[in-house]
Amino acid sequence: MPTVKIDKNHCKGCELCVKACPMQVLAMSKDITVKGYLYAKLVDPSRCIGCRICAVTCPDVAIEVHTNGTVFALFEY
Amino acid sequence: MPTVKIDKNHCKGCELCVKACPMQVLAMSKDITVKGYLYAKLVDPSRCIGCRICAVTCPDVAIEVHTNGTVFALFEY
Amino acid sequence: MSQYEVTFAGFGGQGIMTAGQLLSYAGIAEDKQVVWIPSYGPEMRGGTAYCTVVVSKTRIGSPIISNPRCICVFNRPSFDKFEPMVKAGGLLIVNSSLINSTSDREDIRTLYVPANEMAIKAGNPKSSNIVVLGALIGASEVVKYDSIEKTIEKKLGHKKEALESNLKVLKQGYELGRKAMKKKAKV
Amino acid sequence: MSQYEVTFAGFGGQGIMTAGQLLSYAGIAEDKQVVWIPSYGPEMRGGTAYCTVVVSKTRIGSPIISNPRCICVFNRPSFDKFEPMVKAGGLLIVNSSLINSTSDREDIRTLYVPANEMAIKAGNPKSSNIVVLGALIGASEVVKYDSIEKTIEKKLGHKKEALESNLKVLKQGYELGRKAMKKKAKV
Amino acid sequence: MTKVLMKGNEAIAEAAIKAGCRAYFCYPITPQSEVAEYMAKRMPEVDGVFLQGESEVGVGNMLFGAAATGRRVFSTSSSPGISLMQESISYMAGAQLPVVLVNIMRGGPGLGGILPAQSDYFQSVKGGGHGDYRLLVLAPSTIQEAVDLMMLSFHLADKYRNPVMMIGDGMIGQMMEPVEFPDKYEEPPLPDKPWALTGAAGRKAQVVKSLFLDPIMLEKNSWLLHEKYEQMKLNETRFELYKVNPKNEILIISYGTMARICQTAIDELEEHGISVGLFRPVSLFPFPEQQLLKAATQKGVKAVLTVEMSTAQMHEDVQRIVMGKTPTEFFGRTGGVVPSPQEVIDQVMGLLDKYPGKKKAQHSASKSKKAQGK
Amino acid sequence: MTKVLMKGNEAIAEAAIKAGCRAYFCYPITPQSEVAEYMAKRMPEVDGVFLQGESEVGVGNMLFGAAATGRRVFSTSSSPGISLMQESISYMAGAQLPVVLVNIMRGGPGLGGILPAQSDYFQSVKGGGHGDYRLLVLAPSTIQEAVDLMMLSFHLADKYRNPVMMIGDGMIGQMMEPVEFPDKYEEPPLPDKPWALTGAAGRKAQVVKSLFLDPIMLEKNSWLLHEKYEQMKLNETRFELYKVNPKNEILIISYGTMARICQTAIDELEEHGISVGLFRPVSLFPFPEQQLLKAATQKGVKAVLTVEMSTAQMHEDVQRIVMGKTPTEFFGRTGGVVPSPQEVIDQVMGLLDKYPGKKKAQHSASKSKKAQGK
Amino acid sequence: MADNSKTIFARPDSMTENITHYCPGCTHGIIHRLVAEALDDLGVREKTVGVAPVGCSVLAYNYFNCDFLEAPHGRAPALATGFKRLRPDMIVFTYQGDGDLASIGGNEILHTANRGEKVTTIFVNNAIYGMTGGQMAPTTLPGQITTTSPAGRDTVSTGYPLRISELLSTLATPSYIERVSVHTPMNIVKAKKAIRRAFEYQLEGRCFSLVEVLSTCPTNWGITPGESTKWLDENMVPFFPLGVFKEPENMA
Amino acid sequence: MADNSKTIFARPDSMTENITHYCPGCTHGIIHRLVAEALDDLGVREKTVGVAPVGCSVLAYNYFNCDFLEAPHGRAPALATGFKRLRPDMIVFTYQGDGDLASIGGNEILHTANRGEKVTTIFVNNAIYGMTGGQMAPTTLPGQITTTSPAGRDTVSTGYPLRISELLSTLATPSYIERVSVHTPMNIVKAKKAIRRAFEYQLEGRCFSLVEVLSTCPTNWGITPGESTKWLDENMVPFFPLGVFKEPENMA
Ligand SMILES: Cc1ncc(C[n+]2csc(CCOP(=O)(O)OP(=O)(O)O)c2C)c(N)n1
Ligand SMILES: Cc1ncc(C[n+]2csc(CCOP(=O)(O)OP(=O)(O)O)c2C)c(N)n1
Ligand code: SF4
Ligand code: SF4
Ligand code: SF4
Ligand code: SF4
Ligand code: SF4
Ligand code: SF4
Ligand SMILES: [Mg+2]
Ligand SMILES: [Mg+2]
Repeated sequence: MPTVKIDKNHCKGCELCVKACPMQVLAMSKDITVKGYLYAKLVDPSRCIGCRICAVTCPDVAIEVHTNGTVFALFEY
Repeated sequence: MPTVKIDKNHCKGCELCVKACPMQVLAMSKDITVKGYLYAKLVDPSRCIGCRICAVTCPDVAIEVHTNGTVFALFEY
Repeated sequence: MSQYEVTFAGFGGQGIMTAGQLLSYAGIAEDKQVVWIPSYGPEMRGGTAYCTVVVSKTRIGSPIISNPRCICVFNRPSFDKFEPMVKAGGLLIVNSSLINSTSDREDIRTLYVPANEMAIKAGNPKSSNIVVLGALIGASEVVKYDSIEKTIEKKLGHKKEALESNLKVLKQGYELGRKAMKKKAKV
Repeated sequence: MSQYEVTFAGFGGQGIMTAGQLLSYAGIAEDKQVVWIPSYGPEMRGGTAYCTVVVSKTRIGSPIISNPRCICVFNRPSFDKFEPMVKAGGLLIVNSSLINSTSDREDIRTLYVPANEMAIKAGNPKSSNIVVLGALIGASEVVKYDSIEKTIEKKLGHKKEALESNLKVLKQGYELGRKAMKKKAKV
Repeated sequence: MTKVLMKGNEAIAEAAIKAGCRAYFCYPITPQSEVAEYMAKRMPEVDGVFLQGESEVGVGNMLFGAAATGRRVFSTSSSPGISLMQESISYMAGAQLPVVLVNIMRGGPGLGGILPAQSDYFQSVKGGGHGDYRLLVLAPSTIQEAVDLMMLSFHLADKYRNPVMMIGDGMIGQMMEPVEFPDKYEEPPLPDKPWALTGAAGRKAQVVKSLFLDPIMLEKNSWLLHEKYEQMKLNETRFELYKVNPKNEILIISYGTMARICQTAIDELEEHGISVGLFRPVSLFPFPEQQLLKAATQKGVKAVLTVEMSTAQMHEDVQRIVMGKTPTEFFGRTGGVVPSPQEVIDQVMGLLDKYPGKKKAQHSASKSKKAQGK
Repeated sequence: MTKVLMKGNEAIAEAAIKAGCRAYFCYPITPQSEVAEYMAKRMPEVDGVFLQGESEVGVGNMLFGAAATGRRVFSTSSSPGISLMQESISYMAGAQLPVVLVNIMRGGPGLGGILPAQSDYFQSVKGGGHGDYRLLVLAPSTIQEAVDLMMLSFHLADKYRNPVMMIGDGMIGQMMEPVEFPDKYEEPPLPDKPWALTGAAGRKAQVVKSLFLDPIMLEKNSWLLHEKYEQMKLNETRFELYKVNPKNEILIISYGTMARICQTAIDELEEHGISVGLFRPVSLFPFPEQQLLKAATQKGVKAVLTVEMSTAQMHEDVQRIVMGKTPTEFFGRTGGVVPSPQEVIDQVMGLLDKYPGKKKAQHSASKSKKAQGK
Repeated sequence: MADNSKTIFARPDSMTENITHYCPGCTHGIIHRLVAEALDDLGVREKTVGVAPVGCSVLAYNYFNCDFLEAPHGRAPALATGFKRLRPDMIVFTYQGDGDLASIGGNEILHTANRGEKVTTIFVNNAIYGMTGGQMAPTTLPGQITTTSPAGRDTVSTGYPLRISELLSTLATPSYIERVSVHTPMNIVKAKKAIRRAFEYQLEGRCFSLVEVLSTCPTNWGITPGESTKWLDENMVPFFPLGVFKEPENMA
Repeated sequence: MADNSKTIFARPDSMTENITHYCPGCTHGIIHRLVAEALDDLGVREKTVGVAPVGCSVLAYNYFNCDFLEAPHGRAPALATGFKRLRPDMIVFTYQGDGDLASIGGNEILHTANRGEKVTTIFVNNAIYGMTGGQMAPTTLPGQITTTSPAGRDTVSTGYPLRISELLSTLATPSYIERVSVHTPMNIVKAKKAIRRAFEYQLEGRCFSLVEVLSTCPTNWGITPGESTKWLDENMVPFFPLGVFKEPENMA
């Protein structure tokens, strides 16, 4: 199952990943980071297809994508 | 009859007018100006058709063209 | 009190600069000398922004104040950075809505103001800076209440509702400040 | 003669700079101190070009010489410009092929050399500068005849015919110079 | 005339407009970009020209062209930008054009930082460009003075047909103080500008240039400039004395906002019975030489202390002027670090130790560890 | 080592190559274009880089990039071109890069003329760019010295990781003198260049920069530079004395070819029984301060005369250093006018009139009308 | 995570772990990553030198794991030229904003491209001066409000936006020039390819290469990161069309 | 001459009587005359300011009968911008060589054109640095020998000649751009028309205008004036084709 790991430390809460995820896996937190940002988090991890769109979109390289099985590679990267 | 007047003072002896004149009216002098240049002079004034090609070509505006009759205007200027 | 210095510090967007400027205008209205100086440079990108206001009856020398008499901190990083810098005998005003730390210093006075809560209650969540400003004036009398009230009317008067709530929280802050000072004075 | 200064002046193309450089090399060959300095700047566009050579047994101070001991003029404008600048007691060499003026100065020696004619006669019309150089050395002994001959062999030796004619006119110029000096000496 | 609270950069911009300037060229740079932003709004309101150029090289030369019209023209920048203008500044000085420039200095060299510094003294006062020329250099210490000197700059530029540069550290640009503007800027009469290029109608064609191929003419131009600089020395030295009096033990020399910090230090020292005077040059070129010498050689003065936000630049002028008649000492911070009054106090205390001569039992103003340790 | 007759510009170019420089960037400008033309031919022969840039702004920055490789890099220009390099020079000084520059000075300000001048002293010695930095500045008076100092420049640049500038008036570029080159340029050992950018292989990535957003770091960098300049003052002052001795009535201070002209004047004065010494600084920064002070305060010296081809620039340093202990006087021509020995003689005679003190019956060296008229 | 888990997206080696100083949602960060990925892919990190501009990316050297030079404003191409001429064996790239490259540095980029220096330029066009607080850039769109065009850019008095890719494509000297964008995932993928290709051309010693990347500046545009990508798409892309403008094969 | 004689060619009023410092046969002189004739024709001499460059035409002000500014090398367009912005009622032109305009002054001309300044530029392209003694210019032809390209311009290390008219024609801002030559009488006639038209556009306040004029430098090319016109025709014209590149009507 593909998994996405978001580094709260790097996240600046821009919401681009949330908007980009085709599977609505992500949403913004209610609480803030030390820097004062809301951060992206997984709300429905099971829906993740490992497409990497969120990671590709993140300006702060806060997202890693892992898998141990099939992924839906929507594009070559 | 068209006439050409060459200002020896301005002439630097580049020979461009001599080469340009379609009627071989001009040639270079044998003696030099105070600045040390051979200069252009009329050798066959009667052949001049007042076409102004020499004057147009002269980089030193050393040539004036006058006429009191018809001229062969090879171009509008 | 021939010269008084106040530093306002917090996140961008908390009205830090405005608070300082309002205080400056009030000072001018009282015919005092005034300098307002912002932080700029690397701090700006670092999250905390601050400005300092000097109000004085006489010509102001240094516009840069290492240890102001009063510091108003609006968020946690500012508390950490500025708490040690208050001049001995001076005043630290803490926005207790966002800062749950307290100062250990015994050589200064401290005043905890739940500025965001008070602002929200007054129906103008953006006015936490005015709450603190009121408290500052109540506790320090750096300018007269009247002067700051008039300044706010003049500078923020274009939006009627906002003005009303601003004046309201100003008053509340002021009372808080005055009360606290009286209490301390008793000690 | 611990220091001798020569200015060569004329039109561009008359070999002015080369004459100066050849003299400089000859000076170096004699283990003397040498400076060669050209004119540059507005003069260059004005028609006359000149260079000055200082040859000295001791360290050379000023490279700029207001009144050189010897001036060789190759054309009319140079004559006009430089004739007054020869140092009192000095020497003026005039290329009489192109200059039909003579100097009125009584405090200097003058030498008229039909350099172009001699050069043409020797079959190398471009060698008028060498004629004058020869004359200069004949009349002044600023360097030894030997030194200049060797220099010319070395520097202009790549073209055999040219070299021969150059050496020929050098000699002719030299003799002319020497003779003239002897004559003067008799006076 | 009413008092308004204004940011230095904006006050400078408004003052230029008040002085009749209707042409401003700029390239953005911190910490002076607010001048440009203010002008972008204001110039169209007064039918003036606002133009952001492609670079400071471009801007310096736009200024050059604009000044040739004879109108009042203006630009502002900060340290690296001013370096890029050096060629054009030298040209404008050579061509005798009145232009006004402001340098809101930041820490250097190179990209450095953007915090306040005074390390462009040499560049502005000695001439960062090539050739024999000088700028008339003014250094305000308050926003009101920045306004006043700004207006004066336009006057002096016209009076001497010479570029005038006002320099201030970042604080001058960034801080707000109440300022008053005159309703109408009054200035003494100025000569006409027959040199301005207005078209060769009814007169001969003329040229604005710094080229003199004939060295005699070029030298003439240089001595003519020199003569103007001598005139400036006679007429345009400006300075301020603060608590300079016969009791002074130390004389501080400092300019711009740094001088205000020294002032605070002096006040505190006074409370502790130590008399220190402040000599604040307002014109850096021409430098108030005689006046400084006089203050520095007052009888009781044990040492002269230059305080600058640099590693010692004006100090060289102080040394030249004081000629060793009183010991000259230096204290500076640089790179955007602004010394505190306490640091200045410590320096003064150190000097009183170094140059005793007088009892100083009552001296106890120093609070720093360093000074206490002594 | 054999003597060759060479034009200054070409000798400078060859000396750079001898010193191991294999990268030269330029933009043509009179009177130094021959350096570029020589390099265009020579660099390919030694597998070096020759590149004509689009402008001096470009060239200054190409040099910056090239220096970051750790190799020896070089550029030459003349006054206006040097003005355009001020920003990059300030950056390179801030980033501590060893680069070598030559300024073959011409008359300014502005376009000025192309004849010899020394009016870029301030620019080179005080720093035409922004911020606290200095160039190490050398000034040769002969072509041989130009060659020697040229090679030394590369050494010193590496030794101090600082830009070095050699300045000469147009004569240094244009005249020919016999010169000797060493077969192999020998120099004392130099430290490694771990700061050079060679790729982050087997080490951490590193950066060459002049940016320090934290003012504390920027200040640290500035004091570090300052410390280097103090080291230079200790180790790198260079000067020459000519006929400096206890009999001197006047001491002339002059540098570059101007000093040679003074030398001729001094020789002539000596013939007339007037003893004048010449102090010729070879390093203009660091300036040989103590040595000058010593020479200037010799007992018999009535006045010190600075002679420059400018309207007085080095003279300010002379005044600063001599501190009024001996009267300081100035004589200069500028804009491309080169003073003659006679003019210098006249000046000296004038000073002997102005500062009598000693009999001068035997003095009769002056031939100029002005002096005779007195 | 299970043992047989595979990382299919992670921070490239050529990037450091440092948190950038860029504003939330600023696409400078994406472009940094794409460059770093290209260096990783080609295995050239250890022989690469980047040249940082003056602009928001002035601190780029903090985020890349390769050697860096910090250039004066606009002059990165000149530094790159100087460096590369001495070290043709190394890979040199500049990373520049639109103020830096298209305004003050116009002459340096023009001549660097025209000389055909074997360096790569990443040109980040966000139609504004980010670092100095939102002044007009040569690439600012007609009508766009900035602090120095408070009434919107007026083409009558300041002309039209400068199209650098189009401009440089007219040069006779061979080069590779492409304009891409990073405002959608698909564009990011294309941008990555372009950037890699640019480095490949350099690695082969073939030509100068430049990739213009349309980028957002939410802070100075005054809108959210999400709105910014939309604004870019609707306003910038029409004026700055995406695509390959020049290949070294086709000489102009 | 008879009383009824008519002058059909004479020195234009806008030129002085001064003998130029140009070398024999240098076509700078022709171009000067064409500009002067245009000023005469349009009757604008008295409200015109020329901006001289640094280059052989640095002394242009000695030869024109109108006001002049002498600019730093390459910066004439910036001076022209500054002047014209304050005096839109006047006519402003720059006269620049190829070193001046295309090398050091590349950014000034690019941005002046792109802002659409209402000024006229006469760009004299002689493929070399005349004044400084024949160094390579950005417009020097491949293989052409100059003092700084002693082996001939090598396109591998210095790229191809810069074609300014082509380059500036790609700008979106309206302008008039034409390339002409003065190496034959017929070309001179065409050049005259182009120059007049350029001034007309300015007079109408319509756009920036630039006329690139191919010109000779017999001195630094090392051939006679006659050979020079031939060399220009055979070498320059093929690389720098003549014609109108842009009219204000056609926006790029
Ligand atoms: C010579 C000089 N001029 C001006 C500046 C100020 N400055 C810093 S960054 C910048 C512009 C940045 O804009 P851009 O290049 O578009 O980069 P962005 O911040 O948008 O990424 C300017 C003008 C400077 N540092 N140096
Ligand atoms: C800043 C600066 N750099 C260099 C020069 C030297 N310089 C004078 S003219 C010139 C080039 C002239 O060439 P071009 O512009 O083609 O004009 P041309 O003489 O060929 O007509 C140069 C490099 C200068 N005066 N100023
Ligand atoms: S990998 Fe794809 S599906 Fe999974 S969270 Fe990211 S964008 Fe959504
Ligand atoms: S894109 Fe990155 S920085 Fe933005 S919210 Fe998502 S994880 Fe955070
Ligand atoms: S006018 Fe024509 S025909 Fe007469 S001389 Fe001139 S070119 Fe020859
Ligand atoms: S074209 Fe003019 S300068 Fe040339 S030879 Fe003829 S008259 Fe003389
Ligand atoms: S100011 Fe703009 S370009 Fe700069 S970091 Fe913020 S969003 Fe990015
Ligand atoms: S050098 Fe060339 S361009 Fe200059 S005047 Fe002579 S021929 Fe004309
Ligand atoms: Mg940008
Ligand atoms: Mg040319």
